[in-house]
Amino acid sequence: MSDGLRLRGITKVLGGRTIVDGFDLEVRRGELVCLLGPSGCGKTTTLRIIGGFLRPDAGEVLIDGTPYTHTPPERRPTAMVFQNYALWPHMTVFKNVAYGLRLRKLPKREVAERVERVLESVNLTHHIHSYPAQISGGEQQRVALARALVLEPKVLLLDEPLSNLDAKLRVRVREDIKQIQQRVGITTVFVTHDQDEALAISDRIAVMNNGRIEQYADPHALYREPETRFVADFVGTMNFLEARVRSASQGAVVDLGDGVVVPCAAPTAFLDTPGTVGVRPEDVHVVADGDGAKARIVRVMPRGHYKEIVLDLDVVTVRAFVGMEQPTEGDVRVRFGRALVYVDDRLRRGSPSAPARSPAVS
Amino acid sequence: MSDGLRLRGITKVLGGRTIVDGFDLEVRRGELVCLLGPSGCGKTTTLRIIGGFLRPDAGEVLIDGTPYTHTPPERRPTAMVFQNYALWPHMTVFKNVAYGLRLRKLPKREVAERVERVLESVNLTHHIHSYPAQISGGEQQRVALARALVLEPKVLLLDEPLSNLDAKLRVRVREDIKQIQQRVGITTVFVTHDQDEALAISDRIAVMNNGRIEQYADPHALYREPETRFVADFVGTMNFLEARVRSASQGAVVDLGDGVVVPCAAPTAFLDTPGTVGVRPEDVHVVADGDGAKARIVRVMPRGHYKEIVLDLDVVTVRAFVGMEQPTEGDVRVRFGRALVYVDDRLRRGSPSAPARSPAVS
Amino acid sequence: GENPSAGSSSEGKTVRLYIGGDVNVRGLWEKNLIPAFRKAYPGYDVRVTFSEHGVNDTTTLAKLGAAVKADQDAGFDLADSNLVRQAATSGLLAKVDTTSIPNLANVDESALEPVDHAAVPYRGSSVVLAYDSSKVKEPPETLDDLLAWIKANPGKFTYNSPSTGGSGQSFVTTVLDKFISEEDRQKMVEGYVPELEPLWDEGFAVLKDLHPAIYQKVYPNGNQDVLNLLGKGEIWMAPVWSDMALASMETGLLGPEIKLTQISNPSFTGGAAYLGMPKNARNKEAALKLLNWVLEPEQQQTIVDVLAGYPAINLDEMPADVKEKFAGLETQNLRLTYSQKMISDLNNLWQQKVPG
Amino acid sequence: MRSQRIRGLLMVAPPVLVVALFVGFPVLTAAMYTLGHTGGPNSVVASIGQRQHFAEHWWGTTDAYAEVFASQQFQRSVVATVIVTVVSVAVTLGLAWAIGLYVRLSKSRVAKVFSALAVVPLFIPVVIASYAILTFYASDGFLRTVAALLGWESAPTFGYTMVAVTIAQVWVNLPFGVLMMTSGLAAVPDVLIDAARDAGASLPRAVVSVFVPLNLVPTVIVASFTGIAVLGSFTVPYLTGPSAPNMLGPLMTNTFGSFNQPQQAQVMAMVVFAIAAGIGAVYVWANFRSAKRSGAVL
Amino acid sequence: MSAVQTSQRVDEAPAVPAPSRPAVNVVRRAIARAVLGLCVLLLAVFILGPLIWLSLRAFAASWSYPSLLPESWTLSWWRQVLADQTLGSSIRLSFTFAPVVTALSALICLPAAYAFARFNFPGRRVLLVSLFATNAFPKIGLFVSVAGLLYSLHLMGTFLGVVVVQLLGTIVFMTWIPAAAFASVPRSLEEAARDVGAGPLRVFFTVTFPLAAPGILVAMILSFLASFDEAQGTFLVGAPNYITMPTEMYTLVLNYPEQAAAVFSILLSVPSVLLMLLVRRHVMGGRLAEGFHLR
Ligand SMILES: Nc1ncnc2c1ncn2[C@@H]1O[C@H](COP(=O)(O)OP(=O)(O)OP(=O)(O)O)[C@@H](O)[C@H]1O
Ligand SMILES: Nc1ncnc2c1ncn2[C@@H]1O[C@H](COP(=O)(O)OP(=O)(O)OP(=O)(O)O)[C@@H](O)[C@H]1O
Ligand SMILES: [Mg+2]
Ligand SMILES: [Mg+2]
Repeated sequence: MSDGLRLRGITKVLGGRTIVDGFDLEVRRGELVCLLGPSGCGKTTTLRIIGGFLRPDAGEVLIDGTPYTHTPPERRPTAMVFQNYALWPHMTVFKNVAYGLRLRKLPKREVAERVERVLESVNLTHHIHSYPAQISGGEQQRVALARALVLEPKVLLLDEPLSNLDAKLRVRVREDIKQIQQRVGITTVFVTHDQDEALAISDRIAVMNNGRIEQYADPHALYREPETRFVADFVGTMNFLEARVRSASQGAVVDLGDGVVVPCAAPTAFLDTPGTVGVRPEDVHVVADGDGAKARIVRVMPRGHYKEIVLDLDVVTVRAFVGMEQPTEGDVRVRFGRALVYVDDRLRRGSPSAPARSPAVS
Repeated sequence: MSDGLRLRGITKVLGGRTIVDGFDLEVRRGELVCLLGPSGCGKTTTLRIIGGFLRPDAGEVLIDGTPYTHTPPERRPTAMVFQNYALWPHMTVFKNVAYGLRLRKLPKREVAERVERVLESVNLTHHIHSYPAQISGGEQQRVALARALVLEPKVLLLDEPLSNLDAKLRVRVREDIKQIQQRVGITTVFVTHDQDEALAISDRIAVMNNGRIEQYADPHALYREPETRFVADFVGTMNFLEARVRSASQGAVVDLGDGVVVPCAAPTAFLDTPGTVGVRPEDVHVVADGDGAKARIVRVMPRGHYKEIVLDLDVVTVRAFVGMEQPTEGDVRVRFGRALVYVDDRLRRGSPSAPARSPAVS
Repeated sequence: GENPSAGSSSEGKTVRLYIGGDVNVRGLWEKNLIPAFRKAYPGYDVRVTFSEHGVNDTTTLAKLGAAVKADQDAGFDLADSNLVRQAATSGLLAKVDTTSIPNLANVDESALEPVDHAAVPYRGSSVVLAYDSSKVKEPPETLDDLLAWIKANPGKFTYNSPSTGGSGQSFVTTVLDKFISEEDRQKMVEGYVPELEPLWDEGFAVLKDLHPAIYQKVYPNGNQDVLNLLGKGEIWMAPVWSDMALASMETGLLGPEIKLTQISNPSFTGGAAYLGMPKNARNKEAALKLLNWVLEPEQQQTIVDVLAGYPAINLDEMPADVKEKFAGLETQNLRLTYSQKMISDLNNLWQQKVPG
Repeated sequence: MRSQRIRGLLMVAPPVLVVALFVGFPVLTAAMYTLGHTGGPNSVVASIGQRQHFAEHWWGTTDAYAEVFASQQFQRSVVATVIVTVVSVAVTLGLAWAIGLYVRLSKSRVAKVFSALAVVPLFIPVVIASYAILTFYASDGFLRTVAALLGWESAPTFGYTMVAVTIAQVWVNLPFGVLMMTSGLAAVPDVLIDAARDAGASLPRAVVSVFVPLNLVPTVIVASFTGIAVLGSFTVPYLTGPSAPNMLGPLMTNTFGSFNQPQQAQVMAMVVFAIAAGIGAVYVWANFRSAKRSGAVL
Repeated sequence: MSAVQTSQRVDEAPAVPAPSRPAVNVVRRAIARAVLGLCVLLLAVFILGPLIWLSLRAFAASWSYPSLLPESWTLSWWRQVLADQTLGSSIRLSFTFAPVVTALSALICLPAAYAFARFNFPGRRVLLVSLFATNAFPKIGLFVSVAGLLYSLHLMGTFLGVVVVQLLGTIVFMTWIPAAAFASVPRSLEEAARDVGAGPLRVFFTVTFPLAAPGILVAMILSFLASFDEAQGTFLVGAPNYITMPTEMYTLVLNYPEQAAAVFSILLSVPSVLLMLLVRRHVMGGRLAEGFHLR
């Protein structure tokens, strides 16, 4: 059970504010977990606590069962990749990577070997004697990774490692990281505020908000069933509607008021008083005609292999993702697929209670 | 014809290298055009030439027909939003926006009015007296935009205006920009290296490479029919395969060699000698069984409303975008939809020539 | 321990000599006297510390005062500088007599009065009037002539500010003396009598009156500057130290056209240069040796030759040629200048009343 | 972090103590002396000083100050000092800005020549510098020679005048000014200027509305350090200046040395100190004010 | 916004037609060039003129106003000066003091600089500024009252005493500039080193120090020059045992014929100039300026 990384009730107060607040996290050995959250929610702080750069005011850090809460960074089996890489500008790539090994008084030959091996794994051998300033951002990023990996730490920590790469590169490098991580099979905590990134590479994602975990789940679950409104909003795109959800003759419908009623295939629950209903754009089905609520297409944004369209349903506007082929002119009809019902910002599930006015079956 | 912005044969040599190379561009009045390209391809340089910060070595810049090639920036009807906003840290938001108007000796009252109006339009009135350092990145970005718009320029120039906003914000702000631009109906040139961004907001996109335009088309065309291999690679994801394309009994097939043959619904041309074939991930159709090439699923990356999967076809691996529902275990069969054929890096279209070995009909 | 100079001269055979004067004096010591002394007393040596005219004398004096008070090393065993007179009168220097310095016998008693026998006069020199004979046909003979000439030839005369050198100081003193009775003057020479300073006002008025006629209305810093101006032909006439003038003529800084003369009633001041030894000097024995040796005729001869200075001992002791060289010139009791403290005030008052 | 505090204080201690012992303490004793407390550490100086004033009350006496302030010579000297200081600061700033701006905006080879020239004085001992400048502007110096050759016989002589002093002061202080301004200006990104021009400002206008406000701190630094340096200078005015009225530096030395009035000299020192401290305060204020807003600088 | 749209344009003067423009530019450029050239010349004369003028004098046998060059040349002044043996010793002394002072200064100031840059402790700013006092009090007044102190500490006339007096002039540079240099080293670089297993000390010597070195170098250069230039204090404390170059120079400049003084000046500024050629590059970087921005 105690393999991998464990945080128990970590709390940190900085500048009078509670930045991390009773934080529990459990990362299995070899797992890649993302800390995902808006700027300022305490991701970096948490990571720095794991790395030993900050002492928590409460709680403990365990790695493979041993407590490291008060160990200084240099004596922790963790390795960190910093947001701006933090490569030492006065050392060559080789020296940067070798630094840690040298400290450990390994024979020169072994140092050289291991450095070369790790540089190979991030294929940078050709830059072994360049200085950080002479190589591109993506390469620097990989050097930083190599520097962390060469020590074969038990836990790898990455703080927004991709944020200064450009769009194209960001996608490529994140896959490299994932591959290497899988190959080495190292326990990894990855901080990012880009949900796309998180979804793409994580085994599990911990969505953070104000120093607490909102939800901790695997990408699919997180996207499909965001437990809280915050998560639903932060991860992916979501249409939030103030509406009631009731069952009608043709099945469940989302009632937006003013007589706008949208058929809904799968609501998570019924709502007899207006509440928040979340519908993913891909769950907004747009058809030329047939039954469904009338809607007008206001704007179309090509997104490559699919289109994002904005629909006007009189009372609200909703976004939908549709295939490229889908015609996108004039009036259409709209149906919902899954709809997530939130009551006081938490997802409500379970056997839809019959709407109030129809007599409940007792 | 001569409305809007026109660049004719712009060439610029910097530090001995030709950064912009015989560049022609024509932007209709009120149109939003993206300059899209990898880092270092000359986007900023081009923009600075339009803005008047650089004199081209050859070619001319026309706005609504008048030549401005040698006019200094202060006398051009252009307004630029710089990559890092370039707000003046010692002036309040109001002062920043009012600066240009003040220079024009407008009466205080009018200045105040116009500043307030424009700040409203980017809804920042509440920050009117804050200093740039006191407001968030997204807000700074909007101030920069307001500062440019308040002068009612004929041409609006934006240099990667979103690159230092975080993922979530980037998407929101880019839509704001698009909306404002449409409302004001101002001719706009938008520099970015994020193809997602370009696709989402452009009327037309000019893909740049080494200071030249590779393709100039609207987002849909650009994504569907990338004229060159570079564009195909840079815009969206693309599987490139070294293969032949021939017609077989069941129709056209992509022949990857070693007996791996993938049925293909719509190749742009036939290839009797191995060439480059590009297939979009969404055109890789994955079915549990039925006819198609055998493939193994190597990796699955949830991308929110769809999944990206990596398939191993023995000779190559290809990526495919599939819906969430699609089962993604074990062996599957693969068919291609559209396939783009590139011969010496240019798209080949038109009536598929019959493969060489079957006797040609004369 | 913590004082290297003490350590280095622990055997007491090295005399540390502080010179506060013009470079020629230093030259005299380093190039002539010291080598000779070394020869005369093998194993003995002299190390020189040179301080440019005026500027550091008082700080050195402060140092001396403090050192004697705290019975610490003042940093020198002998001093050749204007500060000696005041140091002597403020009782910081060791008394000297014929028992400690036999040769003192040949020195005129009057020369020991102003320093209450706490210092040894070892040479004399006086300020003279130097003029460019090619421009000035008949040089002034009295002070009045001089003053008249200065007014008549504006911009052709200057003197260094009294705080920066003896020659200018002498000129100022001489002008002041014009209006002061002999006994008052005597008081000023012997002691510190601030109450008499008002007597100077008339003199200062005269000097102020000269100001417009002074070369560029600036008073150079130090005796040498004046000589430079003279050498470059910028000015035609100036008060200079006899010894420095003669020395410069040898180096060629002053051309042959420059001639020297002494004016009368009153004449420029001059006086003996004194060597003084701190009460608690580290190397007394060696210092006394040097003092006695300097007063021997040969050394006096050297001084006369090198510095064109006056001997400090009776001419009768000197060889014949020297005797008649100074025939007529008063070499023993020259017109002494004021006591150091009076000079300090004089500098101050001049600074306030004359320039600018 | 308490440990950090203590470590910090310990590491900072040595220089602070040195300054406290060898500057703080002497300054205090000097202050005491000016108030007529001639005992203790002042006894030595007092023992040989002339025209001293002795404490009458427990806190001392202001007679020394009264005397000094009353003296015409002092007043004239103060005026001279202040004028020279103000002028040389102004000129130094002007030059530093001009050179700095040019270097910032052109980046050409000429620019390199400029900045290279400007730092030379940093490496020349002040004594030599003063002497060289004295001869250069002397009555037979380069300036008058050239003038004479051009037929202007009666060209003014700067040597031994406050003009020479000012020139020398500028000469000596220019390097610091230029170094400060160049790097201060270098810290302002090009885009800020571009943005201003884009908004319709001519280059000069852009400079005024962007460079100037963003370089107030460097400017203040140059002004204050030059000012303080000039105020306390001795060598330059002593060598190149007139006999009187000259700056306080030489007067102080004369008063102390030639006039043998240490107490009065220290009074003057106190006056200079007061002015310098005033300037220093401005400098500190400017810095910390900007440090507060420093988040505001791109 | 649409409202903004309607209000009339206040913008651009019509653009100057393209072709005519270059011609204008050529003329403008030419004029600009000329002006610029003049400025360079003036600055050169202002800065270098005096030095050159002085060095000419060192070779002048006779040189009478008004002539741009001496009428006749000679080396006699050089012979005269070089014969003077005190010169050598004073040069030697200067070159022992300056390095010693710089080293000592570095020894006591660098730790402080680091603390100022990295730690946050009560009174940090006050202390940082208090060092500034050394600049604010006029040296003359200071040295006078220092003398008494040095006596009671038995430092008068000792090597150490001189070192102390010269040290005072270097403290501000040695603390402020390195402090800025240290502060400019990103903490993350240090943390990265801690992370891979280096202890605080090692981190300092392998990462922080090398990266701050340029700034420290500048500080050392300035300190060197400062103690090299110090004259009054050195004389007061050092005489008679320690007479350094500048001290010597006061005397010489004032008491020798101009030509000789010129020779001295040249001889004595040779080391400084050499130093300049060596280190100008470093001093020109922004390092110095950074130091004077208090944070
Ligand atoms: N040393 C500190 N003193 C006071 N507040 C601090 C300190 N360090 C961080 N904070 C505050 O803690 C909050 C969380 O900081 P942190 O860097 O962990 O956020 P983050 O999630 O990493 O944000 P980002 O995504 O922008 O990096 C921020 O509001 C920050 O202002
Ligand atoms: N002043 C200059 N001198 C020499 N080369 C320059 C200069 N300015 C830009 N370049 C070069 O011109 C090329 C294009 O620069 P530019 O900034 O236009 O690229 P870009 O497309 O904007 O790249 P990015 O997306 O990174 O901004 C770069 O390789 C750059 O190094
Ligand atoms: Mg962070
Ligand atoms: Mg760019």
